[in-house]
Amino acid sequence: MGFFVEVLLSGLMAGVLYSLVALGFVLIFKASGVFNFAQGAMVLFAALTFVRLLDILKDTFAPITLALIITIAMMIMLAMAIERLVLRPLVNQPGISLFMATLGIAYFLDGFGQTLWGSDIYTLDIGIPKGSIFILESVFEGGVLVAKEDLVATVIAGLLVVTLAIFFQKTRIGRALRAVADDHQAAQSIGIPLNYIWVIVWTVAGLVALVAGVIWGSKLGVQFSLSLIALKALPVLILGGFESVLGAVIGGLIIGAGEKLAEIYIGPYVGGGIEYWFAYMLALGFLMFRPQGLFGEVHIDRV
Amino acid sequence: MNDNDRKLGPTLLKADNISLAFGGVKALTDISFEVKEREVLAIIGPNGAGKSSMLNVINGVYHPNAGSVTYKGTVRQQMKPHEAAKQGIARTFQNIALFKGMSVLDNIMTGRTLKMSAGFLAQCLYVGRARNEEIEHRKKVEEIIDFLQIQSIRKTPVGRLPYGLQKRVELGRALAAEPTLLLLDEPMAGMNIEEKEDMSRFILDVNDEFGTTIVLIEHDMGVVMDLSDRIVVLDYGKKIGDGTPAEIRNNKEVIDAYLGVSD
Amino acid sequence: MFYREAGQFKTSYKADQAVFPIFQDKVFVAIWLLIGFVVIPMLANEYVFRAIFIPVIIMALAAIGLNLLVGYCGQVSLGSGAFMAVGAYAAYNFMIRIPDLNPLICFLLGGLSATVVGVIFGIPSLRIKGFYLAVATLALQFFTDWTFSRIDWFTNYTPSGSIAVQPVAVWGFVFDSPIRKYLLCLTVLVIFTIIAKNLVRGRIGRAWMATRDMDVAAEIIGIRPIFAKLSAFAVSSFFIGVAGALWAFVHLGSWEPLAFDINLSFSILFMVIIGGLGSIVGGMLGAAFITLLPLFLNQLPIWLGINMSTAMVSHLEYMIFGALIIFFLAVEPLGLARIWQITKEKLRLWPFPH
Amino acid sequence: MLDSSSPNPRGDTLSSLIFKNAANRGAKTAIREKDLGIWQSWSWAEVAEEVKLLASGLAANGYVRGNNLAIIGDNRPRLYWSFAASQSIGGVPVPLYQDAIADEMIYVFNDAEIEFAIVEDQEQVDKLLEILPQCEKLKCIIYDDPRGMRHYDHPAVMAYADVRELGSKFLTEQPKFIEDELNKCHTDDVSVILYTSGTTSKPKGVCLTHKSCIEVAQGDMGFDNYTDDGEILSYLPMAWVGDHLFSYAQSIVTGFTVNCPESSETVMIDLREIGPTYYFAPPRVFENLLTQVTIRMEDASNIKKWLFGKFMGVARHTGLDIMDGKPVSLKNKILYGLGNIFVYGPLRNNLGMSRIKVAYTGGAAIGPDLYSFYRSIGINLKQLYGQTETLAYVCKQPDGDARIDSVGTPMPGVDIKVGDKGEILVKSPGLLKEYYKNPGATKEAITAEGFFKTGDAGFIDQDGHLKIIDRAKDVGVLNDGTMFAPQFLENKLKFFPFIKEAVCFGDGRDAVCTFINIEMDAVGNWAERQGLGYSGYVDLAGKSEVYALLQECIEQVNQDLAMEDTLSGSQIKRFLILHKELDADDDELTRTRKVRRDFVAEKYGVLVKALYDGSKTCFIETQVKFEDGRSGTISADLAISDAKMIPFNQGLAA
Repeated sequence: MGFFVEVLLSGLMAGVLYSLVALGFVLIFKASGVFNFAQGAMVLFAALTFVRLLDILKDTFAPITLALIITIAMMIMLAMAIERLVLRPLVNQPGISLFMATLGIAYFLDGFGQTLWGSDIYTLDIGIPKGSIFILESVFEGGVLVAKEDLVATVIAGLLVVTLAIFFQKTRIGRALRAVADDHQAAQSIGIPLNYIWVIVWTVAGLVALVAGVIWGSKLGVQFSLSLIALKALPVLILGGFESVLGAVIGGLIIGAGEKLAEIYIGPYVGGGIEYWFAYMLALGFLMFRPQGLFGEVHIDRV
Repeated sequence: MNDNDRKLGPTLLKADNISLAFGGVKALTDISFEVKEREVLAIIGPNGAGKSSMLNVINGVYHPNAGSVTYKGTVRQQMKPHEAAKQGIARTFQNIALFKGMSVLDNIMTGRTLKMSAGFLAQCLYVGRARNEEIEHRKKVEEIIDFLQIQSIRKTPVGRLPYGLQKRVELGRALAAEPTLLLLDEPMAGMNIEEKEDMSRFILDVNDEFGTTIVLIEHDMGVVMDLSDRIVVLDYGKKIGDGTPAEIRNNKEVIDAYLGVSD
Repeated sequence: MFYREAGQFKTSYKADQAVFPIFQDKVFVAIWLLIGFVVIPMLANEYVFRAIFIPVIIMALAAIGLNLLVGYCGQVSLGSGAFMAVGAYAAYNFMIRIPDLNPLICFLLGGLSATVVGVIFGIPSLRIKGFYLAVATLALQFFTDWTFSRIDWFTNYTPSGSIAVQPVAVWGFVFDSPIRKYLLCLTVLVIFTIIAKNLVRGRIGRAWMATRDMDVAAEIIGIRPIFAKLSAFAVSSFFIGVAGALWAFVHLGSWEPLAFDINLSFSILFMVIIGGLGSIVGGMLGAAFITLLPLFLNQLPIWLGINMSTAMVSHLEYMIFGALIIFFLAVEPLGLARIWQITKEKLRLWPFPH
Repeated sequence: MLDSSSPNPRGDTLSSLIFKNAANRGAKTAIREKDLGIWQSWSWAEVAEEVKLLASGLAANGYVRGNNLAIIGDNRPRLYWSFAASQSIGGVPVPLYQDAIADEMIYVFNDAEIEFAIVEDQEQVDKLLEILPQCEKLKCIIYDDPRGMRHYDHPAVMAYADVRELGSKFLTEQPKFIEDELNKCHTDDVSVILYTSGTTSKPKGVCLTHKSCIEVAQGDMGFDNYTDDGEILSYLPMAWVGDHLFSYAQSIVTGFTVNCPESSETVMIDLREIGPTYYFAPPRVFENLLTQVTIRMEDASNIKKWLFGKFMGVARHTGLDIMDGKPVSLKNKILYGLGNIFVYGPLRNNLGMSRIKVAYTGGAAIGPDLYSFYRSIGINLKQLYGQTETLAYVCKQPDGDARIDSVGTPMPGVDIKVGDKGEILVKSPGLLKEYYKNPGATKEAITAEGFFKTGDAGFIDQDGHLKIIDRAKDVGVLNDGTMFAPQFLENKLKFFPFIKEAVCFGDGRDAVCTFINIEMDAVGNWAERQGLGYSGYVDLAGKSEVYALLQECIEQVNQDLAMEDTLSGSQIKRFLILHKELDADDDELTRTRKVRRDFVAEKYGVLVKALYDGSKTCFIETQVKFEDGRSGTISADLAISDAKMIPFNQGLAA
C-alpha cells in the first residue's frame, strides 16, 4: 500500500508540472482561441535564457534576481513580438492556420534559443533542495519516499495556480481576459484593446513557461528535450478541456498519476515504456464519453 | 392563387403533444398540429417562440422530450436528420447553411446525395455508374438551376454571392432532394421587396409544379398571408392559433400576442 | 495570357465536367507529364533523384492523402507519421511472412492496414471536433511509435530494432537504380492523383466537403457523418500508408521507428497547409516546398561561402524554417495552390485585372 | 442522299433549303442553345425533322397557306423553327419585338390578321392573353417553355410539345403532306413580314420574298467568303432584319451554325464560350465593350497598364495597315507580333472574338476611335449599310478597303442613285416586295424605276464609296443659312464614352443647342476616381463637375466642326444634361434605340425654350414608367451651360 501511495504521489507531483505547461496552453486558448503548440518551445527558451544568464551573471550581487528580471523582460518582448509579427497578421484566419503558425513559432524559438544560448545540457541550480525524504511514516509502514525537489516544485506550482486563479477572478485585467474569451466583440466594445490583451496573455503564458522550465530544468537539466514536454501536456488539455484552468490542474494530476501507475502496474506485462502513450489513450478513452473535456462547456449546435 | 383547384391530400405530417426543453428551459410545450399533403403551412410567432425548434424536431435535429411526430403514417419519437432526409424531408436554414467552399452547382449537387448509388471503386476510377450518375444528376441539378433562374452563377463559389442569391441556392439544394416535405426557415429574412417577391413565386411554384408540401417560418405577415393555406401561431413555445390566414387575422389571442405588437 | 478560351464551348456534361475543361490546361498537364516521365529521367543525376525527386514525390502522395482528410473533410490529423509507419511495417510484415508476394501488392496491403487503423482511430472524430480531434490523433502517433519499437514481432525480432530491405523487385524487374525508383514512385503518384481527383469531384468528395463546411446541414441533406468522416479517414490513411511503404522500401531502404516520428506528421501537415487546404495540386506543391526548403537552407551557407558549424546551421535552419512558415501563413493563408489558382485566373483574364 | 420519304428539296425557298441541308449536310450542327448548362445541339437533319413536325402540328390545328404566324420571344431554336414551319406550309412568319408595348402589338396583330402566335414563355402568353380581346383574329397561342403554365386552361393556349405531338400524328396520317406543301411554295412568295418601328407613323409591315432572302444571303456569302463551318451567336431581336438575315436566312443558305444564348444576362459569357466566326453588333454594343475594357484596365497594375498603353500605341499606328494588308516595316511587324501575344490576342479572347473572321456593325454611325480600336487589334470589323426594306443589303466595306467615313461599296447586284436633297436611292436584290396591305406607302417608298427611297442623305465619292451624312428629312438650316445635320452632331457627341445619348436642336433657330444623357457607368467611374460622391443618376447628372467634364467634350466637338467649311457654323452653343435617361418605354426612343427627336422636343419643350432664352436653370417634372409597369414622376432643377465656339479654321490652333 505504501508503495502504491508512493507511486501515486510521484505521479501526482509530475502531474503538477504537466498542469503548469497545460496552464500556458489554456491561458492562450481562452483569450485568443489559438492552440499554442509553441508552449513547449517557450518552456525551453525561458529555461535556457535563465540558465545561461545565471551563468553570465554569476559574479554579480544577485545573479538569480537579475537573471530572473532579464528573462522576464525577454518573455515580455517575446510576447510583444508574437503579437505583432504573428497574431496581428493572422487575425481572422482559421484556427488551423494559427495552430500552424505556432508550430512555426516553436521551430523558430527552438532554433533561436539554441543559436543564442547553445545546445548543450546545462544544469540549473537555484537552491531547490535535492535528495529525498520519507513522509507519512505514521500512516504507512516505512513511510513514503518522495524527492524534496518534487515537493518544492509542487508547492511552487500550486502557488502559481492559486495566483492565476485569483488573477482571473479578481483583477480587472483578469476579468477582461475572461471577457475576451467569451466574446471578442463584446470585449472590444467595453474598451479593451485586443492587441493589449494578447500581449498580456502571452506574457503570462511565458512566465508560466519560465516557472515550468526552471522546475523541470533543475530536475532534468536544461536541454532540448524540455521542448517536448509540451507533448506531455496535450492529453492533459483534452482531459481537462481547452478553456478551463481548473481542468488543466486536475487533468494534469490525473494524467500524472495515471501514467505512473500504469507504467508500474501494467507496463511490465506489455514490454514497458507505456508512459509514452498511456496519457493519450487515457485522454482519448475519456473523450469518447465526454467530448468537451472535464470542464469544457457543451456547445449546442443551433441551426 | 389557385387554391380552389388545388386538392389537398391526406395528412402528411402530424405533430402530437410535442414538448422540448433545453436544460430546464422550455422551448416547446405540448404542440400539436397537422400538415396535409400539398399544403403550405406557415408557422409564425415572435422571436423565441420556438418556431425553429419545431422544424428541428420535425427533421430530427432535436429529439422531443415528449410527444411524437407521425410522418407518412409512421409514428416516431426520434429520428436522425439523415433518416429524415431519406424519408423525403428537406429544409433550409434561418442563417444560410450553404457549403461555403463549394460552387453553386456542387452545393445543389450535394442535395442529390441520397439518390446516388455508385460504388466506391467506380468513384475512384470515375467510370461506369459513377460517371453516368454524375451526368444524370447534373441534368437534374441544371433543371433546378433553370427553375430558380440562377444560370449565370452556376459555377460561382457560393461565398461570393449576395445574400438573396445564397438563399435561392439553398432552396435549390433542398429541392435537389425532390422532397415530399420542404421545411423553410425564414426563407425571406433580410431580403428586399423584389427578392421577396421572387422567392414567394419560387415557393408557390415549387408547391404548384412539384406538389411539394411546405412548412415555412416567416416574419413578413404580408408574405405569410399570401403564401400559406394555413397558419400555426406559436408564442413562448405554446400554440395559440391554427387556421386559415383569414381566421388568424381575426383571432383575438393572436392579435394580442403577436399581430398587434408587430407590424 | 496563354489562354484562348473563346470557342471552347461544351455540348455535353461529360465535357463540361472534365477535370481540365480548358484545352490549354490539358496541354499544360501533358507537358508536365512529359517532363516528369521523359525529360527529367534524361537529365537528372543520381543525387538529384535521391535527394529531391523521390522524397518529394512520395511526400506529395502522403500530402495528397492527408489533404483529403484535412482539406476536403475538415478533420485535422497529426497522425500522418503513424499511418506511414503502419503502411511501412505492415508491408514489411506481409513481405516477410507471405512468401513470393508481389511487393506492389504488399504496398497496397500496407496501405490497407493503414486504412484499418485509420478507421479505428477515426471513430473519435464522430464525437469530437477540431483540436480535440487533432490531439486525439496524436495518441495514435505515440502508440505506433511505441508499438514498433517495443513489440519485436513487428520488426521480425531484429536485434537493433531497425529494418533493412532489399530493392523492390516486381516480376524480376528490380527497382534498384534511382531512376527506376523515381519512375516507380512517379507512376504511383500519378495513379493515386487521378484517384484522388476522381473521388473529390464525385459524390464522396462532395460529402466530405459538405461535412467540412457545415456538418449539421450536411447531415440534414442525408450525408451521414459517420460515412463521410470514416471514409475520409480510410482513403486518407490508405494514401498515407502506401506513401509510408514507398518511403521505407524505396526511399530509405533501411529504417527504424524514429523515421516516422511526430516531426514527420508535422511536416506532412505543413505540406498540406502551405500547399493549400482542399487542393490536390496543393499537396504536390507543399511537398516540394517543405522537402526542398531544408535542403536549400542547408546548402545556403555553403553557396554563400560562410563557414559555420553544423549545429549552428541546423539551428539557423530551424529559425528560418519557422519564420518562413509564419510569413507564408500571413501572406497567403490559403497556400501555394491559391497562388497557383490566382496566377491561372490572372492569365485567363489577362490583360484585365478582374 | 435523298430518300423517298424526305420532301423534295428544290432549294428555291428558305424552307426547302432546310430540307436540302438535311440531305446534304444532315449530320452537321445547325443550331445550338445553351440550356441546362451545356450547348444542346441539333443537326440539320434533326432541325428538318422538328420543322416538319411543327409544321404538321400547325396544320393539324388549322393553320393554312396564307396565314401569318406571330413569333415573339428571345432567340430560341424552337422559335427559329417556327419561321421554317410556317414557311414550309405556305404561311408567313411575323416576328415581333418582345418588349413592344401593348398598343404596338395590338396594331401589328390586327394589321397582319394574326390567328396563330408562337411565343417563348409564360410572360409572353400573359401579354397576349391581356390583348386577346382587342386582337380579333388571334385564336391560338403556342408557348415553348412550359414553366408556370400548368394551370392555364384558356382554350387558345397550347404547348409547343403538344403541337409537335399532334404533328407527328398528323404526319402518320398524311406522310406526304409537308412535301406537297413545300412544292406549292414559290420562290417569289413572301417569306417574312418584318414590321418597322416607324419613328413617326404606325409600324409598316415589310414583305420580303424567299428569292430576295436567298439572293441576298448568297451575295453576302460570296462577298465575305462564309463557309458552313462558321459559328454565329444570335442575340439580337428576331424581329430585326439583321437577325433575320444573319441568323436565319444566311444560316440556311450557308449552312453555318447558329448559337442561342442561355439568357439575356449571359450573352457576354456565351459570346466568350462560342467564340463566333461571324459577328454582328450595333455600334452601341462595340462601344459598351470598349467602355468595359477601359474601365477594367483602370484597375490593372501599372505594369499591365504600361504594357497595354504601349501596345495599343503600336496597334494605333500599325494595326490598321496590317488589317488592310498594307506593307509594314519589319520592326513594326515584330512589335505588332509581340503585341498580339501580350495584348491583342488575350484581349480578343476575353471579348470572345478570337475566332472572328469578319464582324459587322451598322444601323448607326460608329465612332472613328471605336472603329479603329477593333480593327487595329486584329478584328476585321466592317460597316454595312442597309434597311429593313433592302434586307440590309446595300453597301458593305470590302476587305482591304475599309474606311471609317464610308459605309463601303455597293454590294453585287445593287444599284445606287442620289436623288433630291442628297437622298440615297437603292435598287437591290433584297428590295421589299411591298408594305403589307399598304399600297400607298409602297408607292411612296419605291420610285417608278424601282428604286427604294432610303431617306438618308449622302453621296458616292470618287472611289465608289458611299458616305452617309444624316437622315434626309432631318437635315435643316439655322436662321443664318448654315447647314445643320443633327444626327451627325449627335453621333460626334456620342463617340465620347461619357455621353450616352444626345439630342441636338437648331433647325430654324439661331444656334445649335443640345440635350445630353450621360453614360452612367463611365461618368460614375470617373466621379469615383475624382472622389466625387453622388447618390444616383439625377444627382450625378446635376453635378457641376460633370457639367465641366461634358463642356470639354462639347468644345472638342466644336473644334472638330470648326475644321469643316459647311458645318463650322453649326457648333454647339448651349447644352444641358437631362435628369433621366431617354427610354423606349417612355416613347423617347424607338425600339431600336433611335432618338425620336420631335417627340423629345415636344415633351421637353420647357427645356428647349430655356436653352434658347438664356436661362441659367430650368425646373422640370417628368412622368416615367418603371420596369415593373408602375409609373411615377421625377423632377429636377437642371442647369444650362454655355460652350465655347471656335471660329472657322482655328480648330488646330486652339
